[in-house]
Amino acid sequence: MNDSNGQIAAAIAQATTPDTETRLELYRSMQACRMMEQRAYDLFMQNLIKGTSHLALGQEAVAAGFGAAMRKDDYSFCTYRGHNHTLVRGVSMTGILGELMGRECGLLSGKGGSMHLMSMEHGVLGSYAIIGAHMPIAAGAAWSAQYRKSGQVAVCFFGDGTTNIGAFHESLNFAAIWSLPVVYVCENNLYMEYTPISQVTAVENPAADRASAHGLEPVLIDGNDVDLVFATANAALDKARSGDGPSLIEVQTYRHGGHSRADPGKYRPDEEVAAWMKRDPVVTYRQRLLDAGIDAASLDTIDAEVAARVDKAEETARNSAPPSLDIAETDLWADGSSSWRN
Amino acid sequence: MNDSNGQIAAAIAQATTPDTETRLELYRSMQACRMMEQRAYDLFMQNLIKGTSHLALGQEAVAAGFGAAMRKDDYSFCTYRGHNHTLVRGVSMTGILGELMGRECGLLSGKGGSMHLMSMEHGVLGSYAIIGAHMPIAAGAAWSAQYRKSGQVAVCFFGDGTTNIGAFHESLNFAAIWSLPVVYVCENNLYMEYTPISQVTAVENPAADRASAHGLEPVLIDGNDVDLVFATANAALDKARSGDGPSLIEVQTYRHGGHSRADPGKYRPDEEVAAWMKRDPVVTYRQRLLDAGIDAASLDTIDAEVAARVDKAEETARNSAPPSLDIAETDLWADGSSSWRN
Amino acid sequence: MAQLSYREAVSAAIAQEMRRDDNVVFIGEDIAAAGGVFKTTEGLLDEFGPIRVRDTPISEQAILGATMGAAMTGLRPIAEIMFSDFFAVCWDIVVNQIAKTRFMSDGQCTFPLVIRSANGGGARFGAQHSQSIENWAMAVPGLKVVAPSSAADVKGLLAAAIRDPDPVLFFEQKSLYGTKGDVPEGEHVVPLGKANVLREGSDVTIVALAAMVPRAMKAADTLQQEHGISATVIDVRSLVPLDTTTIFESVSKTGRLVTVEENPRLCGWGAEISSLVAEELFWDLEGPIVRVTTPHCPLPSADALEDAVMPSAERIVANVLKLAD
Amino acid sequence: MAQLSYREAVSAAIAQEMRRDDNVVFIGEDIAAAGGVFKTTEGLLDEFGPIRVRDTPISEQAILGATMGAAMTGLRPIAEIMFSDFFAVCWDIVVNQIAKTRFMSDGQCTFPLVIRSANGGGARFGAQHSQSIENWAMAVPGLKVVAPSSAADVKGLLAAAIRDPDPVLFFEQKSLYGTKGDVPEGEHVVPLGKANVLREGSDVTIVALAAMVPRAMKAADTLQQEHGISATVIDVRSLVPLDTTTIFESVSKTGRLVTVEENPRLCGWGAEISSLVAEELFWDLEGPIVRVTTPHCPLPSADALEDAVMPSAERIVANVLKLAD
Ligand SMILES: Cc1ncc(C[n+]2csc(CCOP(=O)(O)OP(=O)(O)O)c2C)c(N)n1
Ligand SMILES: Cc1ncc(C[n+]2csc(CCOP(=O)(O)OP(=O)(O)O)c2C)c(N)n1
Ligand SMILES: [Mg+2]
Ligand SMILES: [Mg+2]
Repeated sequence: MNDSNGQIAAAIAQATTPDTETRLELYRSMQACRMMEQRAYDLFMQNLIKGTSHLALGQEAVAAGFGAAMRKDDYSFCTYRGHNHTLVRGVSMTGILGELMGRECGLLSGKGGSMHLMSMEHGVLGSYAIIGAHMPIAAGAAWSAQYRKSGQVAVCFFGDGTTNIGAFHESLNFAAIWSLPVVYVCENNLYMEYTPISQVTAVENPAADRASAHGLEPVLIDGNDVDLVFATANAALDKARSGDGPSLIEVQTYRHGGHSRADPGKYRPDEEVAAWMKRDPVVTYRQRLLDAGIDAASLDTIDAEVAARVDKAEETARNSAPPSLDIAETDLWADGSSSWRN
Repeated sequence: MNDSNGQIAAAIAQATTPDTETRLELYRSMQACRMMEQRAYDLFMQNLIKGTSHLALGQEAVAAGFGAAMRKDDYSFCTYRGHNHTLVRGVSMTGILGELMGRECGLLSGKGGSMHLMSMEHGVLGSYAIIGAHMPIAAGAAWSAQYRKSGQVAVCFFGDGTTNIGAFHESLNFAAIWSLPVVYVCENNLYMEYTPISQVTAVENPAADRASAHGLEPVLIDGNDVDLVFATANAALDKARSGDGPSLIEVQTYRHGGHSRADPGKYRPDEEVAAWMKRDPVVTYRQRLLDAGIDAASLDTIDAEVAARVDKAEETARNSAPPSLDIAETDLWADGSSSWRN
Repeated sequence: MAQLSYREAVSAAIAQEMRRDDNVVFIGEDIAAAGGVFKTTEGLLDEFGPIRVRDTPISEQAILGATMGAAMTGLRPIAEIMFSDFFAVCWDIVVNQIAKTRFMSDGQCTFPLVIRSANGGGARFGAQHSQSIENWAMAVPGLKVVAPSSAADVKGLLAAAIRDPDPVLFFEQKSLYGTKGDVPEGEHVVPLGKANVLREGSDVTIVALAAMVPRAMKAADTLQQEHGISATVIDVRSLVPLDTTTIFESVSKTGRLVTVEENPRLCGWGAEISSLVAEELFWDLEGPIVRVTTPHCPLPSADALEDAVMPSAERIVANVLKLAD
Repeated sequence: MAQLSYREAVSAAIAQEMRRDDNVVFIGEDIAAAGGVFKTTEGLLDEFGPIRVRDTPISEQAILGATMGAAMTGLRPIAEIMFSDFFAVCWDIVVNQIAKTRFMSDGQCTFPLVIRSANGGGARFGAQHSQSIENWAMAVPGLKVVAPSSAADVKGLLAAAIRDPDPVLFFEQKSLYGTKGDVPEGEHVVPLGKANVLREGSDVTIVALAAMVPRAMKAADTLQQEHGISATVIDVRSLVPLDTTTIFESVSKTGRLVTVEENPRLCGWGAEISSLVAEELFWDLEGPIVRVTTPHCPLPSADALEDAVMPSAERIVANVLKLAD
């Protein structure tokens, strides 16, 4: 049942550069994430998004790489920092921005909010805002896929800080002993909220150094390199789909902004921020594509298309009404009601 | 802050055989555990102990070895299978048997029961019956000792099955990053209740193979060899006391009976039971002492003294009244009451 | 009619539903090979095999998380939490995830799952293995809450819980496992949300749940025989959905209400029913509403002490008499 | 008097008590260097240093376990659970360990600890960051439960909680953090278990807690000005210990009781107070007891929806008027 044998490392080593079409799609996907999140930021500033919200600016390569590798019917589970992971599955941008703004057109009609994006029809099985909670739920979806022999894989995204909560370990052990088709992706962005992860973690690589505790192969990659993320995702998805069980993948990345709306991120050393800004996954990938001979015009076209899409989504969401108060108490139960008495 | 450097292994390698006086005390301590637990078993059979109870017959070397190594003011935390761990700290046998029988003379006047033995004055900070829960509590006692610079160490006993619950991992990471003076002792007796631990665990050695996940040295020893347990306990206690932080020690042992009162333990292969009975810690230690030239008479005397002590304890407990009903609702609050209103 | 124990009715219900629907699967600690620590699940592994009936590690968050994930992707899982006290180690999955996700998702997904657990006192297990937590569950929007008092109801209500499209917490009272009763032969399903009027009287309505039901019945006998007081006894059966219709009908008739609950005093289901009646049926009341509960304390372990704190038939009688004064 | 915000009163209380007693220590996620995600603990690290004010990993069980272990060995720890919804991931330590151990041990140990948490809705944070769980806490024997409504009470009650020898769950309502109020200069301690009569009236008693208190006061104004109804408003302040004396005195006088609570409908503290009154003060009542609550649903995220479900001054007025019919 255990697998510390380097299956994923071997597959990555053998992976070839994606074809141009795929690379353009990866680029488009990252740009869509980038521009949508930037727009979300602007909408906060205009107080059109209330409450809180957690942007994944700077972490686009992870969502884009996995999104491109996943089968349409695979499942994804993400956190409150889950706008990108939701978008890359094909969910409407209007639905996402509308939900952030609490409008009728929102993905959940305003009942969920920024931290809880979900779209069952796209296999987006939810965004969860309690640290670690979605990890065993993802195992459950994988268990169900295994039971139904559907060939689906569940992919579960979470942060470095999540590796210190109990549910992380329970889930990995559980997935390992049942050989579940689930891929756990730890996005190590160096911080759990405002606290450097190194200050509260007994090992250097919070996920990778814990893989062996559950019989898993340690996998640690540059999460700002979308080609590498894509190759790694393919390897882990293939492994899961062929019955070889779960993977735990730590990707190293960085968020460009603060933890959430309220946070200017001032606790981060200037040099650290500067170093990571140089590794911006969108900017560096654009350069890589140019270096590979792709012409700037194609990339500019993508940028323009994405920008137009974001504008359109914002406009639609802005023009959408607040949700009808009739839905405030519906859909607690399968019958659509919330009635607890006769 | 991390320590995978073999400090404990090195200390064990250098340990010398305990002197004869210590060895006789280790023997006496194991016999006391053995005979008390056997008596507890008899008392169940006579229905003088109600509810449930979990005996540690066969695991005596662990409690005895640690008990002998601990300082009087050190703290111990154990589980529902904690009669031995309580006894070795100097707690009265009458108090223990009385508590199992629900009598006035019980350690907790019958309010706690078999699963909750505790004696603050002996540093026995409790027996906990929710798997894993006492592990962070032990970290807290260690944190307090560190804060107060008292030089005390907390020792926390638990089973193999406990390594799969979240609190296990949270506690180890927490203890490691704060360098807390706490020693975690996993008594691997091969079963979590009726289920073989190997069937539900992704690694072979449920505790030792997880040590590195929290920057700790993997330590795996024969838990039926009381000299070895004693040496290991000394090493880990010294390490904690000198500020070098926590340890996680996996000791391999076996329970002679079932999980609890209700369980005849029939799921265990006959050969397995037979092999482990040959490694009975009390019987083998007796032989080792004889081989080392200690005369049988001294050991027989100890046996007789312990037997008399158990008889006395049983008699006193039998003659003790049931607790006064006046205490049924007392001592919820520090003022002795349980009043929630004025 | 077959005579089954409350314990046997558990596996009878699960087997009935597993035969009927391949999507019903069952996981928990020691539920498969060992047949459950209370022997409630014996025979299931043999009949349904290790893919459908599966032992887990001691990882309650993983057990219930997996149950949730399976339920939202097409299965109908049943999970066992061995003792209800252990819900505290996986409470997040229950209250923040399972209970809220359908609502938050605007109805995109359903959670047809059941979590069974041994609840309550009387077995001398001490404070961490004896608590009644049906009121914890009732307080959480999004959970259905069932607690049977007889073997027939165990079978029928558990079957209904498994078929129900919503999450059901199913509390088996551990001191009732050995009790026996008639259970209808063949398929047996009792709808959730219907209280059971066990005895009709005219002077007072006694509302009880699980282990308190036989005690309330005994109290009603004593009241009738020794005091000439005629009591209705209602077994609430399910706290959510709550059959206020049946309870209100009876209280309107008798004008007096006594609730008998095992959970600790504060914020129990008795308080909920009492305050519902105090709000909606106030003018029908002929006297104070009395709650009989375990005091607001953990349960002590020694038999004498445990018996002293849990509501007894005698205490119920005394409270009704106080009311009749 | 100093003007402090509800937020500032938190650090003021902790600082006051840390200066007074070296055994007071404080741990939680992002409470030290960052000064708390709600900026409630700014300045504490600077004044008391990293040994006494300490950031932790995301390990709520470890945080509260450590708090318990420290309390039973001589310290007076304060822990923060960032949002009260997160109690669900460490509920076992609270309810099975901290709450039960003194009782089980026959009084051998005490647990002088405080767990602070941001509770309640109104901040558009969605269902997993908005719940009110004061009723969960009240239902557990062995926990004291406090929820202040003003800056002065934050300071005084938190100070008292820290000095208290028993475990106190201290719920700060997150939508009140920005509100300001007068706080006495110098040492300020408000004893636990004393309700605060904020306004005396003769027609009805309105009992409220935390964020519901200002709404109840507003409702009382409207009732007086627009309907000539004179209401007493009582801020319960602490659910355990509960000041039944003050509440009962008022209800005896007015004959009418309305409770206003933020927690979901079923088994809330309102039900507890209602049923206490229905049992002990029945003959003084002149009409039904009315509970105003959030419906039995999770909280939706969108502002319009969240406002629609939480009790408002208007809803309180409407309920009192219903009662006066
Ligand atoms: C159980 C729990 N504890 C604390 C929090 C508050 N919280 C929200 S995000 C966060 C930091 C998470 O860090 P990480 O896992 O690294 O994810 P990131 O935010 O960096 O993506 C914390 C502590 C929570 N949501 N749930
Ligand atoms: C949270 C929790 N889950 C389940 C149980 C039930 N239970 C009691 S003992 C036990 C097995 C524990 O196995 P192990 O840790 O190996 O200790 P051992 O009994 O072998 O000493 C289980 C599952 C419990 N007490 N607490
Ligand atoms: Mg992070
Ligand atoms: Mg074991």
